Formats: sequence, structure tokens, C-alpha cells
Amino acid sequence: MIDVLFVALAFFAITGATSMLLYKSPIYAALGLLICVISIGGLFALLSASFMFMVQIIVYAGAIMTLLLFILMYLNIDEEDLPEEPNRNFLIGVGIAVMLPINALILDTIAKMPQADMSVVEEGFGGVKEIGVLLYNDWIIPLELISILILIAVIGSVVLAKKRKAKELN
Amino acid sequence: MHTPYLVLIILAPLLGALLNGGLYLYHIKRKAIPEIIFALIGTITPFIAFIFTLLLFFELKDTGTTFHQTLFTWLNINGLNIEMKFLGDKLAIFMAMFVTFVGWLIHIYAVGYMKKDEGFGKFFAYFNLFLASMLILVLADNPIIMFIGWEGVGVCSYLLISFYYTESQNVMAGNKAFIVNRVGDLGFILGVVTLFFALGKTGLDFTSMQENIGVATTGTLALAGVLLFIGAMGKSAQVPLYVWLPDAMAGPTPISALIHAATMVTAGVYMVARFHFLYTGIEEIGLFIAYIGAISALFAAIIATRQTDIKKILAYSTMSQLGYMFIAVGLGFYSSGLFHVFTHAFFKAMLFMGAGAVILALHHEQNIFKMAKHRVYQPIVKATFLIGVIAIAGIPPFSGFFSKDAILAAAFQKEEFLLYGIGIFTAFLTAFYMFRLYFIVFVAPNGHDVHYASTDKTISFPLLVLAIGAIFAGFLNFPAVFAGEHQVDTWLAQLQSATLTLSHSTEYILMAASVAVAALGILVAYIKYAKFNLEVPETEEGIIGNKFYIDELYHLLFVKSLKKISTFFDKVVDEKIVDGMVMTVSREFVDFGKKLAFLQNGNVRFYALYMLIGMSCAFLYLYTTLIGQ
Amino acid sequence: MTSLLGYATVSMILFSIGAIGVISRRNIFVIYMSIELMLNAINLFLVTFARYHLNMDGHVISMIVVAIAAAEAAIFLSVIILLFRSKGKLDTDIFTELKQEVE
Amino acid sequence: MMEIINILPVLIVLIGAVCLMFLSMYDRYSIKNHIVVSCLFLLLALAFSIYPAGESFSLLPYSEHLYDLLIFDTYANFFNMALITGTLLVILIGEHYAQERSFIKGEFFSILMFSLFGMMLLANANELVTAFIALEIASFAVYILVGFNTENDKRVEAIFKYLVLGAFVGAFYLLGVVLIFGATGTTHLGELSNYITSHENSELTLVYIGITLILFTFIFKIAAFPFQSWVLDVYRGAPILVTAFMASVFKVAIFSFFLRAFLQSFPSMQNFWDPILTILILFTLTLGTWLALTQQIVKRMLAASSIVHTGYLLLAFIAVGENIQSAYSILFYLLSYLLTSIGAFGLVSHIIAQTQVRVTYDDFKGLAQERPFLAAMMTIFLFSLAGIPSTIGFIAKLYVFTEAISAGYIYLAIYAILATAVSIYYYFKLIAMMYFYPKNKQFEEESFDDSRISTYAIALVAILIVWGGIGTAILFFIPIPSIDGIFDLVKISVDSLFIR
Amino acid sequence: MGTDILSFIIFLPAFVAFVLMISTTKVEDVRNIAFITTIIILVLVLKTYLGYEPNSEMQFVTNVPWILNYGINYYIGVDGFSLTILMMIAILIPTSYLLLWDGRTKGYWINMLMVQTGVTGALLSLDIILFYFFWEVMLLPVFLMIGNFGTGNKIFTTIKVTVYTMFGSLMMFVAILYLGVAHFEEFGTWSFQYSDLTQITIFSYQEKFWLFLGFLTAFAIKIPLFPFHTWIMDTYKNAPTGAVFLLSSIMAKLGIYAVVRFMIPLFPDIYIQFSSWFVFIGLFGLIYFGIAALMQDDIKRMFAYSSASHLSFIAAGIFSLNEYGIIGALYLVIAHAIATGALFLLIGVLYDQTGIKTIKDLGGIAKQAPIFTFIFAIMLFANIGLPGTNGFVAELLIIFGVFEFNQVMGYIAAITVLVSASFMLWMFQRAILQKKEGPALKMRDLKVKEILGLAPWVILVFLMGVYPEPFIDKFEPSVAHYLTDILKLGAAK
Repeated sequence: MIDVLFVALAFFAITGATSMLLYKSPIYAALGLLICVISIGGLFALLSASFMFMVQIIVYAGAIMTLLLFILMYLNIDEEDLPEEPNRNFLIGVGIAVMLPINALILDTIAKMPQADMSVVEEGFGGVKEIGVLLYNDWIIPLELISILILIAVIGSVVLAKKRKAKELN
Repeated sequence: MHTPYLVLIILAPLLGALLNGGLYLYHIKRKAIPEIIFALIGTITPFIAFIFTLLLFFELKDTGTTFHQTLFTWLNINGLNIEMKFLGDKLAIFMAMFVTFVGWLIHIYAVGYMKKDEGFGKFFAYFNLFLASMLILVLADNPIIMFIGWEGVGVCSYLLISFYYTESQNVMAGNKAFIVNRVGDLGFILGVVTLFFALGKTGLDFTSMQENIGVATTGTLALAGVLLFIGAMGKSAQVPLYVWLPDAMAGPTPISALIHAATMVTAGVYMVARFHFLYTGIEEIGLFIAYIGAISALFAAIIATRQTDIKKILAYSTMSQLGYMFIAVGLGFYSSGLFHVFTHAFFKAMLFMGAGAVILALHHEQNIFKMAKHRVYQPIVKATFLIGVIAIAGIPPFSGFFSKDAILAAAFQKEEFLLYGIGIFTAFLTAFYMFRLYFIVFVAPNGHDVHYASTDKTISFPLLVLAIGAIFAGFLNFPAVFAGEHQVDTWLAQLQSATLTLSHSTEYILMAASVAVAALGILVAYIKYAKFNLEVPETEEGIIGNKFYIDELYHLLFVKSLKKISTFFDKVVDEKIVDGMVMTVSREFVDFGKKLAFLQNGNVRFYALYMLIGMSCAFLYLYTTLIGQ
Repeated sequence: MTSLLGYATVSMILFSIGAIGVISRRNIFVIYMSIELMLNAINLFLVTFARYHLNMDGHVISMIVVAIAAAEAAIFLSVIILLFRSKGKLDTDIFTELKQEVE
Repeated sequence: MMEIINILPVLIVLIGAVCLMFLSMYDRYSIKNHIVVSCLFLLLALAFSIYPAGESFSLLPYSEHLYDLLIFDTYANFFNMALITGTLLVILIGEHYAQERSFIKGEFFSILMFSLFGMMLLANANELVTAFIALEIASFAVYILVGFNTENDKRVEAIFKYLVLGAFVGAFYLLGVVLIFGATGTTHLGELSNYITSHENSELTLVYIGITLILFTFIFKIAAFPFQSWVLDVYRGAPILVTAFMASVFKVAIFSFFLRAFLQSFPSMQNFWDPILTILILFTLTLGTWLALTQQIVKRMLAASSIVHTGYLLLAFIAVGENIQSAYSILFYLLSYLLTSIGAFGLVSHIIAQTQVRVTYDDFKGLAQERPFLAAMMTIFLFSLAGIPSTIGFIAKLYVFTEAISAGYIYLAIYAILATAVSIYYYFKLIAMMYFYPKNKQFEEESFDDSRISTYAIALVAILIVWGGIGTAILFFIPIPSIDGIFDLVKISVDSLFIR
Repeated sequence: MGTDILSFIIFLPAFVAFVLMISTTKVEDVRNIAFITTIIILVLVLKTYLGYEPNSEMQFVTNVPWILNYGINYYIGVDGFSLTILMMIAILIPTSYLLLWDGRTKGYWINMLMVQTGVTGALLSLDIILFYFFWEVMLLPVFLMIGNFGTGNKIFTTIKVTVYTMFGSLMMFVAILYLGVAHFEEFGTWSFQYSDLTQITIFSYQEKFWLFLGFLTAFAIKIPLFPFHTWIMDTYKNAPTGAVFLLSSIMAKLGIYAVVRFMIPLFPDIYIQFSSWFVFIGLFGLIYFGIAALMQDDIKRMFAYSSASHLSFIAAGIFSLNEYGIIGALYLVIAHAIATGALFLLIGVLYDQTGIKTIKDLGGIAKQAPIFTFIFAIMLFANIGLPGTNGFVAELLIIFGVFEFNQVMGYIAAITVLVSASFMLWMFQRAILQKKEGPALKMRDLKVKEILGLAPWVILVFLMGVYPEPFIDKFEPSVAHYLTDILKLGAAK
């Protein structure tokens, strides 16, 4: 059962990713990414990371993808604006060739690692409570730093995106 | 025996040189100084030198002990101990005597000759300087100090020859003289160095050398001997280094007289005599020297027969007389050689002066035929000139006869009949071309009557003095055949030169022969030139007239080729090869950098691609190390 | 099947696809998405290891990664807007003004 | 001493950043005010960081709250001082530029402070993820600074490239972290080192891979081959003030963390990467030299030459495995490079503050007649970059090469020396431009006021550089702190890494 | 001051130069102040010279730490060699000012002062890093001088010479560092004092060889020896008179000095082993440059070749490994410095007046300027080693040395008597003598000031030529010390 689910989700994730890679139009690409992200969320669930599953669905599928699509619409790019990509496939080939050693090495090493049971754990793992406890004790500093990071990101996006001309006038 | 006078002999003319030089600069920069002052300084200082020499001479005559004077240690490094020291033995004093004396006379002569010349003061500065360095050469106690004088006379001759430096060929002649002399100096230095090490670093002064001469092997000594003789060749204008001598006639006549007659050129002979202890050890080198001398004598005599320039003729005759001297010293008859130097000094100086006087009277016309055309009547000059010619031709009892005859006899005694033959033939030629000169210049009819031309006192006085010398100097070495007792030979006994041991009869025969030859030469000259038609003058043509094309040959061999090589080094080797390589490398380096612009094509995706490629290469390495292990 | 290796493979494949996307696509949007994808792959990896070690630090870290991704998104999208404003196109290959100029 | 003192500098900078952020909301505060405020905060922070300087310590304050994620030791303190000083100098020198350029608003300084905050955290970070966040804070701030002038296409392009590549490499860093976490179950440097020491090599494969990936991020940030491509474009595109900041301060910050990681946690594995690093150094030096040779624009030339300097730093870095001395040399070189590049870039910024044109070599013609003082200063900076004696650059090179040689990397050292020999060409070319050519016609009517803070700051930097190069050589009978003072500081800083 | 007199000598010019730089005084004042400074230094050096006892010890030593961590000291002192050359520099520079007197800018004089500090420091420093320090620093003012006041293709020239020479000195730099490291490895302490570095014993043959080469590159370029000479041609041609004077008669000599000071003690055995090669290179250079000089048309370029020829000869003497050779070389260093320096300065005057430096366009100078010609001739004869001038003593000794080293090479060495004479006299004939109208008429004779400036040189030329012993006594012990103690022992080691 689990295996079937895993295979299915993995398949969806990879197809989604591939379609993102292959589709010319950004919309389709975004949708492909969306499928991929959601199925990754599924995999989180399989790994009994229930909280992360939620985060994945809400933040990614919800927030980020929506934002992305929104920008897409906002810029309403029409077909002729899209760049011609003559040598895309060739580059993909090159990319695969280049990425192979990295994958090979990492996976080879991981295959050597001792096996462990990856079945779903029911209690006390990956829940909101446990993570919360962990987050607000051991990881408080990174959390705070993240807040600062996001603050900077906000300022930055404001600074960058705001129309300066209007400000110059008055 | 220590004496304070030796250095004074040198200092006197040196001081004169400095004074004259300083005054001359003042003269041209600030305000003019009358010639008389220069003249006084210039003539008195040699005289002082002469007086001191005379003093020493008489003292030496009485005591017989040689003089030394050490001023200071010139150099002292690890065995190379050179004292600034002067040696007044009989040889040196003998030489210094007539050098100062003749020198003094020539100075006086120069006063008259250089009158009204803008470089008057400069001339006397050079002149005194020349005399000073010549005296250093003569009185030096070791070859290094000797070399200072040796080079000194060289540079002075350079300065004097290119005295009228605005004419480029004068300067050229000066350069030629200097460079050719330098070739000789090269030999001299190397000879000294070789000798120094051959003798195991035991001092460089003549006395110690003489003591340690046994240390060295004959081979090295022979080498040193040859090298030193090369030096002599340069100075004394022997084949093959004689080429500078004729050109050197570019200078004012007193210079020719001083340089060629009395002093500089005889330095070579003197030096060989100085190193007699070296040459007595190596007979074959001596023979070599003798032959070089003989060849030079003959060669010069032959050329002289076709020359038309009066001074060049005299120059060549000088060269040939020097040849005689080298025959003598080469064969070990040092005293005879020096005796010839001595006599030759008188008559040759006189001849040059006479020539100068004539030239002066004819407004610097030197071609004998043209001179003959508008000849003037200068009785003193004519008479003295005749005396000189007779003397050099070797007619008894004039001085030339005794000295030359001794040399020929020596050659005969050594059973070097070839040398003797050459010598006798050269004697014939000498008589011939000298009288040719005399007849052309003074005798041969030129159609119109000659008017009297007065001669300056300062010119005629030295001429007369020298004439006396030319006539009677010979008796100083009156040979035994005439019940003489060889004063000069005995005086120079220290040289251990070989002595004539021929039977009187043979000597008589030899004398008769040489006299006969000389007479024959005069006769031929008389027939050919006494009634010579000046309308068709001889010209310097034919192989002899062109001095066997030796100058051209040298020019081709050394000058031209050297210039070519020089251009090649500069333009090709340096600019093209060495520097070219450096510059090319750097330029290529930069250009290649420009080719790398494609790495900076500004496209993000490609930057990312480089990164990925780099990473995956690194991972390949990791794969081999981590999984491979 | 649901082994460590399986999950690792999946996430590595996703990661690679992301990387390849960055170098092969000219559309800036897609490039951005590819980077997001890489981050997702990393998250998956993290969670896998968290499960493998039963160590929930992995979850926390992946959360942080999500947050970073979000921040990146903010900047990135505003830059995209800027780019579109300046050139009216979303083609990486036209943004090469800064390339090396050779005389 | 009280623990609070250690944290204060970081805190002050953070507070300053926030204050400036609020300040920038009001238009009535001019740029000058912002400059003054930020300088005040920086000086305060500097004071607090200098306070403990000189003594060797290493502690984890407020362990129960911070959970040892941040470490405070002399090493970090040294870097804090360097970073704060650097930023201060950048602001002071850039004062002229900032006031002349309209697009620079109050936010600029706030973001600058934020990035400084990130960098200081980076120096203090004791855990991989924290470090990454700190790095991201710094980088994000710099991204924004780079693209600050949004009206200028070049700026936009620059920020775009920097952002894409930064994020791209960041992903790899995270992958590395993941792998390390997967292998060891921790990301804490201390525990990591324990894990490494307690296991033997065969079990550490994954860790090796992870660290390699982290190493790549490091190399990317310091812009060595093959990650150097972005430098020229971004440095060229960014406002020159920001370029100065990146080239000097940011580079130092990057080193701070990675050097700590390599010295503290995986010293035993150091030599594993030597072959890779060797190749990287060779290529970095060569490529940097070639790029620098062929640049027309002075800014780009300085950027390219910074690649070469990275090469020297890596040379010292590779030698760390053999002798710890070269770690000192890295710190010293960083210090010298910090001063020098701030000086050089800052001076260019000061020159182009009023005119747009002083960008290419030719534009510098005749500067000596025009503004002899600035020309002289520039000459000093270039000498220091070229490592001419009597500048601090020479001492730094001496230090680095000596240690590299004593670590046995003689051939690399010779190669680096050759690179230096070439570098003399492109540095002296600029000097020749300034001194040996007549002044350009087009600048003659311009009037300059060189009696302002920027100029004094530049002079200060120049004096520091010369003093660092000559030390007490001339005044050997006057007891003033000499180069040895810096050496000792560097020593105890590095040694404080090994206290526990 | 006291024992720090040397430091004072070194740094006074730099200090004055700095003050003048920041002060805004007129050119005349700057020049006068600079001149006075050099005079003060001359006096100090004279004081040192008289205070020096002729033995092989280092004297007037100052040794204070500079960079403790690396045992780099501020370590200066004089021995026979450096003292003689120091004296030379101190005499040459002020008089050169007198000939450069008019028509210079402020920067010119400041640079001159800077160079003086550089060369003096390099000359006196006994710590090898300190030496390197000054060795590099002394190049920078020359770089500026050529670039600013040069003629022709000056900027290319100045960059070329800088990069070329710096390349060499960087090679030396590596060698120096390697030595320091080796010392550290053997003794556990850092030190760059050459006396300590000579103690190192752990080197393999290869190492020594390469280190030797590293040093040689620097010095061979500076001297210059045969394949490394191409930079001097353009430089001497395009550089201003002052720079050429400094380069030819002072800096090149420092190359020679450095060979004696550092290469003999550091690598005695390599030195001995390869000496024959270097003697050969020296003699080859002597003849090669001599011949190449013959056809030069630019007078400065010709002198570039002639100095190269002489310096190669000096190098031959240095490498001939015996007292005659080395003493002769050092003596020629001084003689050549005086002669060539004077000649370059005179040519500078000539160029300033007539504005031409091609030999074929010159000529007829002697008529216009007799005193100029007089001094020119004296220096020329000194240059071709005429007996009675100092050049002769030196050349004689070198010939002796080379001869003792190897008889055949000795014979070759003697060719020096010919080489320089030929092209010098030819140049003299065409450029100075003869009759020429036109530009030559613009030539003025030397001013009294200039004559006074050159007078000491003329006197020295003859004094050192006629009575060399006292001068040689000053550094003979050091040479002996080097040969017996250092060279032989080092070879044994």
C-alpha cells in the first residue's frame, strides 16, 4: 500500500518537475511545479511529517505558487514575449551529463548506509506540538534570524519594486 | 743608491705640461697670454730635465753604482707588489740622456715652427707631457710603471697627431695610431701578466725578475717574449703593426721629429733591451725578432723608394732603421742596437727638422716634386740635410756608418747570412731613396733661380747642434778595428750583449762592402735624379707606390667586417632575437587573455553551467578517492 | 521500496531537474521555479533523514528552508518585475549588457 | 567579564539597522543625518568590540537561551572589529558619493547595517544552518544594495545575476548541510567535530561530500575559479560604493565562518581537498591575471585583480592543513586587503561622485595635475595591491608566501609570484595614466572640493596602509605599536579557536 | 645621532623629500635645499669614512628588531665594500646636482632625493628583507622620473623597465623567503640576517642551485648580464639625464655589490662551481656589447652599450674568485661610476644645449666648448682605462684576476684594452671634434658651477689612478676576509 503510494507520488512529483522543465509557457510550467510540490507534500505525509505536510501545502501550494501565478497574470506575458529556446534540449542533455556524477556519488554513498524502517510512525513524531517545542527551545535563534531575514526581504522588495519616478516628482 | 733627482727629471716636464695646459685654458677662456711665456716654460723644463740627467750621468760615471728612487707603494695585493719606483742604471741614463737632449732641441725648434699657431700653448703642453711620459717609460723600475709611460706616449702621440682636430683625417690618423698601438699594448700587458705568473708571483721589478728568471719554463718565457715583442712591434712600427706610422705624419713636423726620430718609436727597442735577461734565455725568439726587423727594414725601404711626400719618405726610412735596430737586439747585440738608436736619434731628428724647415718655407707643401718647383735657398738647412742624408746612408766617418755597420757585422758573425743580405740590400736602398729625396728637393734643376729665405734662429740652432751630433756621434763607439774602445758597449755592459769577435780582416771587408753598396746607391740616385725633369714628376702608383695595398687590406679585414658585425649584433641579435622574444611573449600573453572574453559573455545560465561543470569535475575526483578506496 | 534510498533518489532527481532547469531554460520565471524546486528537493531530503534518524531537527531545518524560500520568492519576484519593466521581456539572454567588452 | 558585553556589538548593529529603517521613513532627514546616525552606532559597536580585544577567550554566553548556536571568541571579535571598521570606512569614504547620487535614500544605510549584522553573525555562527541564515541575511542585503538604483538597467541586470547564482549555490550549500545532517544527525560544529574524530574515514564519505558542497559555496562567495564569472559583472553593475563594500568587507566575512569551520571542526580532513584546491588556485591566478590584463574599465580591472588576490588567499588556505601559521597569514592578508580595496574602490567612488566619466583607464589621464593629492593616494593603494614594499600589501604577501613555502607549496608560491609580476603591469599602467599624460580637456572646467570627510577618510586609509607596511622601521627609536602588534592580535585570535 | 649616523644618512633625503613634497616652495628653493641635504650627507659619509678602521668587521652597526615574528631586523652597517661605494655615491650625487642645476621641476629633485635614500639603504642593509625593501623602493622614483621627464616613447619604456626589473627582484624574493623558511626549519627561529642565513646547511644541491638562480636573475637584470640586457637600451635612450646617471653609475653598481654581499656568502660552492660560466658570460658581454656599441647612432644608446660592456667586465672580475679580480672589479665599479656618470651628465648638458643626441648630427663641439671637451676627454680616457687614470688600475687588476683564474680567459679579458678604445675614440671624433656648423654653434661651454662640480671627479680620476693603494687598503681586508673565511670555508662546508 505504502509502496504504491510512494511510487505514485514519486511519479507525479517527477513528471510535474519534468513538465516544468519542458513546457514553453510559464503557466504550464508553474502548474507542473504545483503538481510536483503537492506530491512532495504527500511524500512528507508518508514520512510521517504531518506538520511539514501542512506547511508544504499551505505555504508552497497556497502562498508561494499563488504569488507566482499572480505575478504571471500581473505581467500578463503574451506568447511572442516568450523567448525562443533553440538549443534547450541540447543544454538539458549537457545538464544531465553534468549532474550524473553528483547523483551517482551521493546515491551510491547513501545506498551503503545501514537500512532502517521508514514506515509511518503514529505518535510523538512530526506533530505540531513536538516541532513547536523544538522550535522555541533549541532553534529559537535561527527562528528570530529568519524573521529578520524576512524583514529584510520585505524592505528589499519594497525598495526594489516601488515606482521611484512617482516619488521623485513630489 | 737612493737619489732625489730621478723623479725630478720626470717632474720637470710634467710640471711644464700642467703649467702650459692651465695657462692655455686661461688663455682661451679669459685673456690672451703672449706666446713667449709658453715657449719659455716649454723649453726650460726639458732643459732642467736634461741637466739633472747630466748630473746623474757624471755621478754614475764616477761611482758606477746604479740609482734607485722609491716614491710610494703603488699597489700591493697578495704578491702583486708594485712600487712607484724609478731606476737609474746605465741603460736608463744613457737613454734618458739623449731623449732629454734631443727632446730639448726639438722643443726649441718647435718654438720657431709653431709660431703664430693658435694652439701654441696647447702644443707645448702636449709636448712636455709627451716628454714626461717618455721619461717615465725610460726610468721606470717595473713594467707596470713602464706601461704607464708606454701608454702615456701613445696617448700623447694621439693628441699630437690629431692636433688639428678640425680636419677629420688628422683625427682619423690619430685614432689609427692609438688603436694600433693599443694592439701592441695588449701584447705588452699580456706579456707582463704571463711573466708575473710564470715567475710565481715573485715581484715585478726588473731586478727581481732578472734574479728569478730561472724559475719559469722556457715555453712560458718564449710566450711572454713574443707577447712583449708584439708590444714593441706596435710602438716601433714593425711589420705588421707599422700602418699607423705614415699616417701619423698628419701632425706638425716637430711631432714627427720627436715621436719618430728620437723617442717614441725607439721605445720598443729600449723595452726589448730592458728585458734582455728574458731574451737571452730564448734564442729562437730573438731570431724571430731579428727577422721581423729585417723584413720591416726591407719592406719600408722598398716603399720609401716610390713615395713623393717628404715626411712619409722619412717615416718609412725611420721604420727601416728601426728594423736594423731589431736585427741587432734580436741577435743579442743590444748595445749595438741601442747605439744605432742613439745615432739615429741625431740624424733622423735633424732630417725631420730640415724637412720641416723646408715645408715651412714653402707654406706647407710636402710633395717633393712640387717643393722642387718653387725651391728656396736655405743654406743651413741644405747643408745639415746633406749631412743627415750622408749619415743615414752610412758613409764613414758619419755616425750612421759605425752603428749600422756594427749591426751588419753582427748579423754576419751570427752566420745569419740571409739577414746580412737583407741588411746590405736595405743599406743600398736607403742610400738610394735618401739621395733621391735630397737630389729632388735641393738639386734637381727647376728652371728658375732660387731666392734666399731666412731661417729662424730657433730652427737653425737645433739643426746645427744636431748636425754636430750626426757627424761625430759615431766616434762614441769607435770600433776596435780602428783602435777604438767601444765606449758605448762598455757603458752598457750590464746588458751582457754579444760582442764582435770577427777577425779584423773580415771586418774590413764587411765595411768595404757596406760602403761600396751605399756608394752604389748614391750613384744610382745621382744618375736618376740629379738632372731629374721636374715637369714629369713621379706619382705614387703601382704596387709599390700603393704600399702593397696593405692599408686597404687591413681596412677590409678589420674595420669593415667589424662594422658589419656590430650592425648585426645591434639590429638583429638584440632587437629581433633577444628583445623580440621577450616582447613577443608578453604580447601573446595579453592577446590570449583577450581571447578569454567568451567566458564573460554576461549570460547567467552559462555562468551557472561553468559552475556545474566545475562541481561535477570535482565530484569525479571525489568518486575516485572516496568510492575508489 | 519505501527505503531511504528510494526517497533519496526521488529528491536527488528533483534536485537535478531543478539544476538542469536553471542552466537550460531562458525564461526567467522557469529559472526561478527551478530554484524553488531545488529547495523542495532539499526539504524532502531533510524530512527523509529526519525520519531515518527519528530526529526532528530535520523538520525544523526544512521549515527554515521553506521560510528562506519564501524570502527569496519576495526578492526574486520583485526583481522579475524590474527586469520586465526594463526590457519588457523575460529572456535571460538579452540581459548581457555587462559582458566583457574587448577593444 | 559580563557576557552581555560580547553580544553587545552585534546587538548594537542590529538596533542601529532598525533605527535607521524607521528614520528612513521620514523624508525630512537628509542623507547626512543617516550617515551621522549610522556612524554613531558603528563607533559604539566598535568601542564595545575593541574593549575585550587583546585577550584570548572563547565562550558560549547564555547557553540556556542560545543553545551554543553562537560562539563568542577572540577570533569572532577580531572579525567583528574588522567588519565594523570596514563598514565605517566605506560609509565615510562614500559620504561624498552618497550625497551626490539621488537614488541613494535612507534605506540604503539601514540595509547596509543589516548586512553588516548578518556578516557579524556569520563570524559568530557555530552551526551550519544559523550560518546559512546569517549568510543569507548578508547576501540579501547586498542583493538589494546592488540593485538599489532601479532606474539603471545595469544595476537590475547585476542584481538579477547575483541573485540567481547566489540562490543556485545556496541550494547546493543546503544540500551539503542535508547530507552532513543525514550522516551525523547534527549540524552543530562542535558535535560535528566530535563525530568526525570519533569515526574513521570510511564512515565519513557522506560528510566529505557535504563539506565539499559547502566548500563550493565558500569558493563561490570569494569568487575563485570556476565561480569567478559573476564578480566582474556584479562589481561593474553595482554602485561603486556597494562594490567597495562587497569586495572588501563581504569577502572578509565569508572567510570568517568557513575558516572557523575548517580549523575547528574538520582539521583532520583538511588535506583531502588539496588537489582540488591546487587546481583551483592555479586557474584562479591565471584567469584573474588574464581578465585583469584585458580590462578597459578601472572598476572591472580592480574586480578582476580581486580574483587574483583570492588566489593568494586560497594559497594560504591550502597551506592551513600543513601549518597553522598560514591561518594567521590569511587573517593578516584579509586585513590588508580590506584596507587596500576599500581605499581603491572608495577613492574611485569619490572621484566619480561628481562626474559620470571617470571609468576607463583613459579617463584617469592627467589626474595628477588635476588632483595631485588623490593621485598620490591612488598610487599608494595600487602599490599596496601590487605588494610593493613600504605598503601593508607587501608585508601581507611576505607573510602568505612565507607560510605557503614553509608548508611546502613552493611551486604554487612561485606561480603566485609570477602572477604578482604580471600584476605590476596593470597596476602601474594606471599610475602611468595618472602621472605621465596631460590632463583631459573635458574635465578642465570642473571644480572640485576635496576638503571633505571622504578625502580625510581616504587619507586615513592611506596612512594606515603605509604604517602597516613600514611599521616602526623608520621610527625604530620611537616606541609605537608596530606590525608585530597586528601579528600578535592575529595569533591569539586564531589560537582562541582551539581553546576548547 | 652617534651610532645611528648611518640611519641618518639613509633617511635624511627621504625625510627632506617628504617635507618638500607637502610644502609649496619654489623650484629653486627645492633644488637648493636638496643640494644642501646632499652636501650634509657627504660630510657625514666623510666622517664615517675617516672613522672606519680597515678591517673585515662590520662597523657602525645598528641592529634593532623590525618585525619580531619573522626575525626581520632593521640591521645596517658598513664594511669595506659598502663604505667605498657609499663614499662614491655621496660624492657623485651632489656634484651631479650641479650639472642638472637649471630647468628641472620640483618633482625631479624630490625623486633624486628619494633615489638616494633607496640606494643608500640597499647598500647598507645587512638584513636581506630590508635589502629587498630598499631594492624595490629605489626603483619607483626612477619609474616616475622616466615617465615624467623622459623623451620619446617614455611611457612604454618606463613600464617595460619597471616590470622587467621587478620580475627579477620577485624571483629573488622567492629565494629569500625560501632561505628564511629553511633557517626556521633548521634552527627553529626566524631570521633574515644574511650572516645567519649563511649558516644554513640543510640544502640539497638542487635547492642551492635554484636559489642561486633566483638571486642571479635579479642581479643579472640589474647589472645587466648578457641575455637580460635589452631593457637598458631603450631606457638609457629615453630616460632623462638624471635617471640615466642614477641607473648607470649607481644602481647597476648595486647589482654588482649585491653579488658580492649576498651571493658569495650564501652559495659559495655553487658560486665556485659556476664561476667559469659567469666569467665567460662576462667576457662575452664585454666583447659583444663593445662591438654592438660601435655602430650606434644615438649617443646615449651607445653609452648604454658601453656601460653594459664595462659592467660585464666587472662581473667577470667578480666571478674570477681571487683577490685581484674582486678588488679590481670593485675598483672598476668606482672608476666606471665616476667616468660614465660624468659622461652622461656632460651629454645631458650637450643635449640640453643643442637638442640633438644623434652622433652624426653632432660635431664641432670642441671649438665651441674647449673646457667641456677637455673634461669629456679626460673622462673618456678614464673610461677606456688609460694608465694614470683609475680605470687602468681596475682593468689591470681584473686582467690579473681573470688570468689567474684561467689563462685563456685572461688573454680574452685583455681585449678590453682594445674594445672600448675603438668605439669611444670614434664617437669622440665624430661627435665632439671635427668641424660642423649649425646646431653645434648653440653649444655653450661649461659654467664655473659645473666645472667646480666636476673638479672633484677629475681629481679623483687621477688620484686613484696614480696612487691607488690607500683606496684599496680600505676594502682589501674585507675582500681577503670574503675569500679566505667565507668562500673557502663555505666551499668546504
